[in-house]
Amino acid sequence: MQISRDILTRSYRSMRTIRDFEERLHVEFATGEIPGFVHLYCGEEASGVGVCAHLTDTDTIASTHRGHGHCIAKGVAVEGMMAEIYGRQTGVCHGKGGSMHIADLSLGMLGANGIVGGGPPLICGAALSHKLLKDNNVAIAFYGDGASNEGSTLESLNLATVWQLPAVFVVEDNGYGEATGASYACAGTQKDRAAGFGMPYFECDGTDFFAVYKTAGEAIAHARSGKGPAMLHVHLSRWYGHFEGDAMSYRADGEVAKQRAEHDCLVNFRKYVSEVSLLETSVLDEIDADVKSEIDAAVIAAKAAPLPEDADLMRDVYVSY
Amino acid sequence: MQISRDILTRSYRSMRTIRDFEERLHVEFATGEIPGFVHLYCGEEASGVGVCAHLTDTDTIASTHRGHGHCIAKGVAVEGMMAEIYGRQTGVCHGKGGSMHIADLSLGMLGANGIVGGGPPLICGAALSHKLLKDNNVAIAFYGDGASNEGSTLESLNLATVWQLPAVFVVEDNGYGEATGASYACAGTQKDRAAGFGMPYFECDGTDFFAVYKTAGEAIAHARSGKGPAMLHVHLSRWYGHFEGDAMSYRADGEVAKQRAEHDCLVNFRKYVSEVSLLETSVLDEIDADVKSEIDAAVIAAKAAPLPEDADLMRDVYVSY
Amino acid sequence: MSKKSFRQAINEALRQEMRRDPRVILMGEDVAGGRGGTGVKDAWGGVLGVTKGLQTEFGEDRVLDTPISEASYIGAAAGAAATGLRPVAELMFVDFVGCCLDQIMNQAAKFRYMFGGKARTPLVIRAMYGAGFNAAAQHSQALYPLFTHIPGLKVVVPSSPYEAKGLLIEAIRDDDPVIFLENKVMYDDEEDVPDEPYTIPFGEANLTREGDDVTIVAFGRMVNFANQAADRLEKDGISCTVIDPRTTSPLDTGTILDCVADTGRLVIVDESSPRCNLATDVAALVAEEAFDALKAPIRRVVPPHTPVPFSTVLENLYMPSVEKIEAAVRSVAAYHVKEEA
Amino acid sequence: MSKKSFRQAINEALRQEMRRDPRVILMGEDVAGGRGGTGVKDAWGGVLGVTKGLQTEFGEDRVLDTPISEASYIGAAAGAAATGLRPVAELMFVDFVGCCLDQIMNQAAKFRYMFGGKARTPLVIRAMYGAGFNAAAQHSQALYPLFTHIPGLKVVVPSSPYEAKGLLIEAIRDDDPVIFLENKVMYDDEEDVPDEPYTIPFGEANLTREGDDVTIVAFGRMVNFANQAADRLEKDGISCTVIDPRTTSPLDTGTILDCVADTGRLVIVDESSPRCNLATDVAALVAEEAFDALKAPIRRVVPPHTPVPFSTVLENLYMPSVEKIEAAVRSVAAYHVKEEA
Ligand SMILES: Cc1ncc(C[n+]2csc(CCOP(=O)(O)OP(=O)(O)O)c2C)c(N)n1
Ligand SMILES: Cc1ncc(C[n+]2csc(CCOP(=O)(O)OP(=O)(O)O)c2C)c(N)n1
Ligand SMILES: [Mg+2]
Ligand SMILES: [Mg+2]
Repeated sequence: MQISRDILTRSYRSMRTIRDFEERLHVEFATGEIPGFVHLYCGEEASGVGVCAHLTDTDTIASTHRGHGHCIAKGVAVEGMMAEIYGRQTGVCHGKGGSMHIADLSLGMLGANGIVGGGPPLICGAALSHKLLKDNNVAIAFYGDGASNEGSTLESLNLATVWQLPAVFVVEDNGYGEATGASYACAGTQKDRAAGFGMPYFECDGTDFFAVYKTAGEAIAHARSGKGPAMLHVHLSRWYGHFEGDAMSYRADGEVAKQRAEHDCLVNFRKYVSEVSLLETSVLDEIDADVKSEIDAAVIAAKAAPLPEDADLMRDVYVSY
Repeated sequence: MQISRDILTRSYRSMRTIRDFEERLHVEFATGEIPGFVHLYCGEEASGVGVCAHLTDTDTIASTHRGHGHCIAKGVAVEGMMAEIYGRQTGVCHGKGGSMHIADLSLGMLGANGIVGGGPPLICGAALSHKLLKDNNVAIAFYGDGASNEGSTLESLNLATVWQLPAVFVVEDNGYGEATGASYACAGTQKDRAAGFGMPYFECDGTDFFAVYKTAGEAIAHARSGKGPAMLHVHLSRWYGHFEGDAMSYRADGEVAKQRAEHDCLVNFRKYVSEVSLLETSVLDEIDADVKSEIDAAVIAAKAAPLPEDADLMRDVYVSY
Repeated sequence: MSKKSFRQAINEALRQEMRRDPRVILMGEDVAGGRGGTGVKDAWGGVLGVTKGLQTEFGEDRVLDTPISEASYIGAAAGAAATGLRPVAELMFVDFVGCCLDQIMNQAAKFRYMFGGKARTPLVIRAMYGAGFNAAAQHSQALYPLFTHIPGLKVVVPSSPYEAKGLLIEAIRDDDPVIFLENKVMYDDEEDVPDEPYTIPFGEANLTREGDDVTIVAFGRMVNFANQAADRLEKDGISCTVIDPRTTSPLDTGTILDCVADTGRLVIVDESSPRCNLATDVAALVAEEAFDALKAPIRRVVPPHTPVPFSTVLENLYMPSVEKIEAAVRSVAAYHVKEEA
Repeated sequence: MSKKSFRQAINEALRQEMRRDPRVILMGEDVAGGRGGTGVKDAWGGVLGVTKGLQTEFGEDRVLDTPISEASYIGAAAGAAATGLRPVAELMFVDFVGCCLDQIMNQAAKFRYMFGGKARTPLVIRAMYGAGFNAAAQHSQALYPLFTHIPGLKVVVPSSPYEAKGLLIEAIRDDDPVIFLENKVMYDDEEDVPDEPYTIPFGEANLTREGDDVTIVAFGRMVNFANQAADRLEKDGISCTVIDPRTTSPLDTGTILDCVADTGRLVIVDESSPRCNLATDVAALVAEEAFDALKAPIRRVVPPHTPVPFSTVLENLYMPSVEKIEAAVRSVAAYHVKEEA
């Protein structure tokens, strides 16, 4: 597997940014200052980043309620995201959307989504645009193991094959939908479902950036080549509760601790790149420091940013009305 | 395969009743006297009858827009059905439902359904009732190849396995959903979908009563034994348009004629039972004559039956309000 | 200009817009028909033939038959609209919105607001609505109140072939999600319709006639019923203004209030289920903003709170009718405020 | 009798009915939680803990966690209801109705009518609704107008813990499909609630206070806002009747009309989107049937026609408030019909 230094450093930076962003949100949420629901992506960084490493701004992704990681991986500015989560006018959505609705269409980021299964149909549409506009782009639907049981998701798998769309369906399988295990809620296998809807199936360890990068590369190449959609099944674990405030009593003691200890994508990335001498530790340290101050700055800026104004309430319901 | 004389004669009678009922509707519809949409089951008789031969009145089925055959197979009275289709007060639904909504819950017939994919979720519920009430009954969802792409259907396959329900999902695959071929609209295979949702898959020629009877028996036995749901994929052909009035230009000339000539379930049933001396031709002829007069009588009665009264409009919206 | 049916007017609007703009595409179940079949292509052109011939002219890439899976293809239309195409998706019967409401209500309608103005979703969803076809409870609903209730959607209920063509072209050129509802009983209605493309703006009501005594607001097919009632009433010296709002969202509240200010009497005709429908919406508007002008109770001619029955006798009883409108207008025209008020 | 929260009142109603009738079952996403997990069972008891402990008491057969697939399990609840069980299905956020509307609108609600009276569907669907939680556009809708619009459904919007318990027990014992909507901001509200089971009949409004000047009709959480506004107004000598209809379908039209006949002035408070909502519904009723009694325009206190915004400042601006109600009541109380009318 060939992987450029540029992609390596950008990917590491993305993963580190997500990690710090989320860990910081976890702390800030506890202060009570952040409104609404917040779902953290911590522990799953290698998935969003490994997939998006193959994409440009003109490829499209759709995300989920657990969207911060996908947004950062696709290049959405951290400062605007933080401000959005704090409900500020300077947020990417001017404080109208919040954590669950961060979007930036100019970067091909079609939105986090508060509706489980909301994204896959939209991605069929984005892929159709790419196909008909012949722009050689692909569209990627991220969704969870829980979302893999929604009718909208399942229908989309079928539609994508019927229309031979340049789409990839990335099942981020962290083993839980809220407090319910995938072993209970998902009958059969994702692999057989892919076959049931006529598309090739790829699978990888989602805590290993290099595994994701390689496998996603294959799935995306398949879709981009015009051969129709593919499914990419990524095995993962989330490190925090379903949303902030969830005590995770449905998970055995030590389950998360073990993940953190043994399957930390950042630790393993660092270990691997220095073992095979792909990147120097100093470069990584520099990124770490950089990211740290970026996140600090984002939080400070968000807290200081102006709130929306009264007139914002009525703005942007329609283009014209 | 063991099959009692009683089941044989009842099944033949059911198939013949469906055939005559439908052929007669085809004729009557052309006169303009029958209101609304009518979807004929002609050619598919062996499926509904072969499945329902394993059921009693306390087992439950849910049907589709193409529901007359399932109703008759489950024992709904032909006279009431005909009156319903004519919009009469004496109809099984007092003229409120029409062809697409014939139901008789006292016979475990949970309704034809105007919504494609409407039945499978309901059947999960009926199966849940059977499971919790421990009555040893099963619940059967009939649906088409077209309906096999609806999210509600796909979700139901998953739910039925998750809950280990005594349900059978019978895909009546006649190759078309309206004017669109299943080869276009259904990606992958039904078999892989069954696997994708963790249930065993059975398949048979739906124009051969004995094949359906045998395979449905296995699928239903599986469900009834408490081992969870099963899928039964029945290969069929419909002989008339999607609904009355459809010229079927999307089917090659001769496609239906060939089916009629070679895969008429009634002709083949007669041939087989006399070849292997299971039933005498005279018995079958008697049934044919009987059914003919039953249908004649039903049409005459329906035409003569009273229309609903004004007060019926407001009746039965609620049990109480 | 030539006589065209409602069906032809819609077909022509689609055809002309597809010729004009390559980003306009069509999708839906059997909008062409014949894919995967053994016979001819473009076999149906929609279940009632409204989109006939469009796949033949524009090809399979731009006129896309879909599997029977409304959530995915309506959602796909929304996603395509947000990423550069201008899809017109057909839902066939509006009753099927039960299978895809999320993609309309929570996705397409809300993108722009949730995303702080950063999305544009030029999506049209066409569907047929209404009773009178013996199609029974699951194929006869009107449901425009449901869409009207949802901020972010525009809702169009054309009342004639001329209106249908102009409003559909407007809908396709509009940058917001538009629900375009066609009364299934009207497809064969004919009138003179210009051959060239034209648009009718949203939110501007049409007065099909002006009168002094009673204002009638009616939607879609009910406009015709109202006009017929007005004809009959005229003979007895009761003159009516008939307002066709054309779009329920946006609603031309100005015109309604102006007319009520003139006549002081209002009848609303709405074929949708009576609770929280357009008749209540217009009545509330007037009772709040034109209260002073009102000389009589606001009467609604609406169906009862029941599903749509199958049998013709019951369906006729269910529907608003010219007679019921006439009676309602007579009653408000004859009304005089009680002394003590 | 003891102080109970809205959450506890609902939990108690469910528990008591499940004890009474073995056919009563619960289903929904994480109504228990922990199935298939490595930790404890009954881990959540609903996303906000409302059904906590019920699986522990009644077992996995009667408290069923579901996959995330609303169409299938809401449909399953309908199918189970039609075949002998009495399911209470939880939809979590009412906004998710977009994923399962068909099974509610075209199946459960219509069975009885379509089947000529031959079905009974004793189904309860519980869901939380409302803004005020910074849950943004897809998790803050009210949507009861949508259900109210659909014949065949009953719709309940309890305004307090006491109301919630009695109305939920009534809903479970009712033989028709009932949509039971819980305002998510109210779960921690407390009041005295009897320990034993009791029912509150549908379609009978509750007058939380009686006054001479203005009638206020308010729904769900808005009843509390209306009462607070009435308290303040009382001090200035404006006395209000506050009507809590409890159920929007059936609606106690008699009580509303009677009260308006007394006061002649009406304000309606409804937190749902303003078009075709309950405020329009009640206004239309009164403008038609109590016209003579009306001494002022009917004022509606409702949100604007926008999705629910995320940021607290905007969400507050969006919501009806005690201040807005007060202002509306003052304006109608001060209103005098113009001379010329
Ligand atoms: C249609 C719908 N149903 C239910 C929910 C509530 N909900 C939010 S996230 C979630 C779990 C999703 O699980 P999964 O897809 O595995 O994603 P994960 O949270 O594990 O990333 C649920 C049930 C929702 N938002 N939308
Ligand atoms: C939700 C929904 N979508 C579309 C339709 C329109 N429709 C009625 S029957 C039908 C085709 C169904 O095909 P299939 O399931 O194969 O059954 P068949 O007609 O072949 O028996 C369609 C699209 C519908 N009734 N409901
Ligand atoms: Mg998950
Ligand atoms: Mg078929």
